[in-house]
Amino acid sequence: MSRMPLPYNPKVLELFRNPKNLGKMEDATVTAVAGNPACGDMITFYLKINEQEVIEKASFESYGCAANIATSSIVTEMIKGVKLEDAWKISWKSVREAVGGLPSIKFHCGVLAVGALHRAIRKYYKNKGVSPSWLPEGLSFEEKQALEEEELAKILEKRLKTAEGK
Amino acid sequence: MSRMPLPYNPKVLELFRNPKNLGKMEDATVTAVAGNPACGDMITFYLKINEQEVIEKASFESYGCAANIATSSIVTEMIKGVKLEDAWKISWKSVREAVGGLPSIKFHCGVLAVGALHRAIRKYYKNKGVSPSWLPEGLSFEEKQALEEEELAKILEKRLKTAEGK
Amino acid sequence: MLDPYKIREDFPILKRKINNYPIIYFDNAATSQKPKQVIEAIKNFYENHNANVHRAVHTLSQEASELYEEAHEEAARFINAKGMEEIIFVRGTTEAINLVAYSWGCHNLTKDDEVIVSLMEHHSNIVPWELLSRVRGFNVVYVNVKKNGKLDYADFENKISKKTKIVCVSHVSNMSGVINDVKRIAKVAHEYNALTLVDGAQSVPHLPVDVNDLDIDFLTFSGHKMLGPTGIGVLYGKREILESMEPFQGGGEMIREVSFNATKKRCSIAWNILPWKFEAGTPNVCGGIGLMEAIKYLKRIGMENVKAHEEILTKYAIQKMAECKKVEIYGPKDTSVKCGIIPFGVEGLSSHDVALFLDNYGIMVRSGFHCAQPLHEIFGLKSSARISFYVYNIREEIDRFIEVLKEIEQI
Amino acid sequence: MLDPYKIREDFPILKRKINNYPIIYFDNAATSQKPKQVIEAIKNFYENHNANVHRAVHTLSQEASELYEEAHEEAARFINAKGMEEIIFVRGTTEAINLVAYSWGCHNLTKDDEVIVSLMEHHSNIVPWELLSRVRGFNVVYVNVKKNGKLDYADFENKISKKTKIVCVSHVSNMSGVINDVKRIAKVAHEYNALTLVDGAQSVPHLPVDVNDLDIDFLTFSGHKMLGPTGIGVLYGKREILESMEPFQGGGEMIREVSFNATKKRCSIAWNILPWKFEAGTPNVCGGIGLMEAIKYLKRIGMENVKAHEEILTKYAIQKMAECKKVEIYGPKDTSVKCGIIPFGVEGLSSHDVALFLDNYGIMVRSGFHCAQPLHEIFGLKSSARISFYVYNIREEIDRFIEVLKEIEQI
Ligand SMILES: Cc1ncc(COP(=O)(O)O)c(C=O)c1O
Ligand SMILES: Cc1ncc(COP(=O)(O)O)c(C=O)c1O
Ligand code: FES
Ligand code: FES
Repeated sequence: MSRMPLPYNPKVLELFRNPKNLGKMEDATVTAVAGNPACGDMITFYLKINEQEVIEKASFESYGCAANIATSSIVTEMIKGVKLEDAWKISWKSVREAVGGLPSIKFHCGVLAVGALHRAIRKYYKNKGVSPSWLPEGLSFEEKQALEEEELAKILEKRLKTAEGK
Repeated sequence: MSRMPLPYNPKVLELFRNPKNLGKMEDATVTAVAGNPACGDMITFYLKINEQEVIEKASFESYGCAANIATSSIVTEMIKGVKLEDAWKISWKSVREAVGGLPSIKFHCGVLAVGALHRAIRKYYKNKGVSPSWLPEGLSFEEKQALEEEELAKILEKRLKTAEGK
Repeated sequence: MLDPYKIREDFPILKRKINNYPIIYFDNAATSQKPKQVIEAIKNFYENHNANVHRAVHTLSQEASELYEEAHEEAARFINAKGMEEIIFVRGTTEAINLVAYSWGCHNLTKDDEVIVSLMEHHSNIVPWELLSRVRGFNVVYVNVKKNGKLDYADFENKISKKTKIVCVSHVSNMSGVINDVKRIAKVAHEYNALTLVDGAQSVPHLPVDVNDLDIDFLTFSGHKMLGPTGIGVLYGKREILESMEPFQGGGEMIREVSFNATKKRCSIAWNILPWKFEAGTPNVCGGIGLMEAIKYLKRIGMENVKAHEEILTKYAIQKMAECKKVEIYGPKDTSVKCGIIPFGVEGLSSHDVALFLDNYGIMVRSGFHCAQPLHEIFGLKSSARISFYVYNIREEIDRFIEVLKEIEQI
Repeated sequence: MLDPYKIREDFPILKRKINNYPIIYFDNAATSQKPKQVIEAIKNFYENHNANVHRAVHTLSQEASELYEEAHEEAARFINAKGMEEIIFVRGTTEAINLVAYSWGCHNLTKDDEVIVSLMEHHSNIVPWELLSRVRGFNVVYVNVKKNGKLDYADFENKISKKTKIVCVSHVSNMSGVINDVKRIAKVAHEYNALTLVDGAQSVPHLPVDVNDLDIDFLTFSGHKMLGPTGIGVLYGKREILESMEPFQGGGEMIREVSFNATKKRCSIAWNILPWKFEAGTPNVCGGIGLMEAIKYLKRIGMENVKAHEEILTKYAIQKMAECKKVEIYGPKDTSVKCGIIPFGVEGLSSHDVALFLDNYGIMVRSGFHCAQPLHEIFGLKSSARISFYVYNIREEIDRFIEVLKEIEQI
């Protein structure tokens, strides 16, 4: 069989085969689930954050595709030892570059990884009841693309109520 | 301008230009209106029928097309002095032949003329309260195609009621 | 200016003969002919990119999805909408209006509300409201049309009230060609917090239409009347309104998720984003792509030029028809208030016979009431014949039409 | 037997290369490719006969109307319906089911009624009933599917009751390919005076279907899945039922008359005859004509031959896929109970990645949940990859697919 360049570059494939920080974290400070409306995939991000708002550890669980695993893996690496404020600045485009590019149909998988990160950071501050000045009130692009499980359920419930109320 | 055969044959055109028995009949025994669902046209047939159930006179009013006027004209001619039973047997196909043929898009105009005739005959017996053995209970093809004004209104009203009742 | 002689070369059907006469197609208000560019786009799609849309992973589906989305974007730009999410592809104007009636009307109209409809509407802007009113109990209030064919604006301003929830009016009448001042209507409607639905079936193909400038809430039009394929049309809606609306049809692709809840024993559903929420099931993908090509064709000509060309033809035809003694033109004759649609009658002849005789000489015109029965009643007509122009019609065709009309007067 | 090699010559898209590999199209359950005969029929219509239908007087409209009616007749014969009046052209299966839900369901279903739906339905046979149930208050009762992918007939017979008003079930599952015994289902349903709606989207293109023999009340299918154009599909309904139903959309051509009553101040409306009562507005004329050509093409092959050909391919593929160690086929593997649809997974890989890798070698397969989320839940799957065959697929394509699959297993 003639060898074709694969849709994923070697770096993505390598990260997919040997992902870093894959698995549940028992002592996480914050956990966030993010769902992908485009493909129906779901990932969970775990962050351990210290008093200085620095991410000490990060891990993820994914039932997603190679692109998702690779980008999640690289995101967890990128944010280790980083302040939340700086972690927030990571965009899905920078992640895409960090893995050496993705096929366009797989962009949303990288968005999901960053969405999960953003969601986790926001949740951390919500739990703490503070909101730092650098954290935008409106949802970031990545957050918008990555729905929380409950959020999906909420939209749904509201819909049903309106329908039933009629 | 180059001369083309017209869509109507000369006989139809002649009957259209000089129709027989066009106009209201004051002393009609029976009057029937027939509407054409295909084009929205409407004609009225007037019959004067004697004790022997013979049509003494027939006339029609039409706001229809040339085909309709021509066929109506020829029908009123065909049934003059004819017993109702025999007049009933006239079909739209025989009328179409009598006028020397019609363009296919104009078939319904001939059907309307015969429908009006059938409707008038049926009404005559209904008014009298008798129903001769040769008169079929079910509507003839031509009657079905030719709706009475009130019939249309009735269908309509029924529809509205069902809709309103819901 | 556009060059209709050059444009004609793009339309294969114009080479056809009917009864040995070259075809003269004057039934454009019913449907338009298609340029070879549109036919080629359809062929090319089926020969090279055909797949189901909504971005399955494989190449063909990616290509088809991109083309289909691009078609939405193209339609959005054409009427100056904000973007794809304001453009819902439907079968045509009729489905677009029904969609609004079902999805918006069913949930927003109740007993004491009123829906204003003009009496010059096509049946597709009357029947959905009448049907719905019988279920929901609101009133359909009809705005008069003057004997001269123009909308009675005083009557409109009289009838609109706080009860009015939506005003449904055509931009251009398909019977008389009269252009309505929908910008003015929308302004008044908004003062009463009512929405405005504009039936653009006869305007979008023939005039520049800018939803932003007109500030209307819904606009509907049909691809087949603007050089595009059959089976495709557009419902434009302001984003916020579309977002607040219930879906119309249920099925694949209009939902984000269906899952079965075993305890509740029912399926739960979450809608997809705009415009897909309103495009249930496999859409008319190729229709959308054909429509995009048609829009590109019209844009190359320029809608101002389309309008100007039709105005010239209409002026010329009206002037020439005035020379025919037995011919009567219905409605206004002033081309500053109307589009290229001319309804007429020939004394002593049924409109269907006028059409039949013209057809005999290869001239295609419509007869009947053109799905605008109420307007015919206002004009006191049982039916009418109608000619209507488009980009490929030329003066010589009108000359020939007049020649045959004069012949017909002799019958 | 059919000759797929000869048939392939009719399909221009099969000559295309993807990434320099010849295309292998295994996404037929999503949509089928189109033979040149269908593409040519579309082209020919637009180049020679294009006009609006419903028999305007002129020649083009006469021709277009005749073709469009003939298309209804052809579809009627194909499924052994009684005639054109039982065939309503819609956009596709989704619109067909929504039509029944709106026109029949809205007026015949109330609080204590039940609608039976199977859990192997495509979303388009779930969502319309769920949506309607929220407005009308009836219950949607779901019939289980066994772990082996077959419908649980005992559960069905358990759940049906006098409360059941309609049973909605697919003839063939679009995820697993399982064929349901709809004749048996209809028989049971009729014993309870319930109607039967069969979603034939995956059966009509692949098997002989005879509505008279099956004695079902509604059948729905999509043209684009059976070699026809996008934007056209069929709702078959028994005449008496269609006649008793309220119209769906309102507009031109579905009515016989609209007139304005000045005293009552409202418009009165009378419906048109079948099937036009349900085809409001300008229909997808060219779509209908393309569908007719597709049906003719399938009839020339013979539906028995189509079925036999797919059975051979399916058997072969299942046998070969069993040789792939990391590949798992979901649902039944016995080709006597299923059609040419094979859902599968590759260990350790997301279904979307399986599709992506296959696409890289020119092989088009679907991934995801194929608009059948509840069935995936039953199988305990998040998603699956799916191959599905049609008349132009050949054994060599399966060989190549297996070769690539084995490669993918190594990733
Ligand atoms: C079983 C089944 N039902 C319904 C549908 C929906 O058909 P369409 O998208 O053509 O409306 C499909 C196709 O996706 C299907 O496979
Ligand atoms: C003004 C107007 N509205 C609505 C329609 C209906 O459009 P369609 O038949 O494409 O749905 C037409 C066309 O006949 C029209 O002219
Ligand atoms: S395909 Fe779902 S995350 Fe990549
Ligand atoms: S066209 Fe109406 S009766 Fe002839």
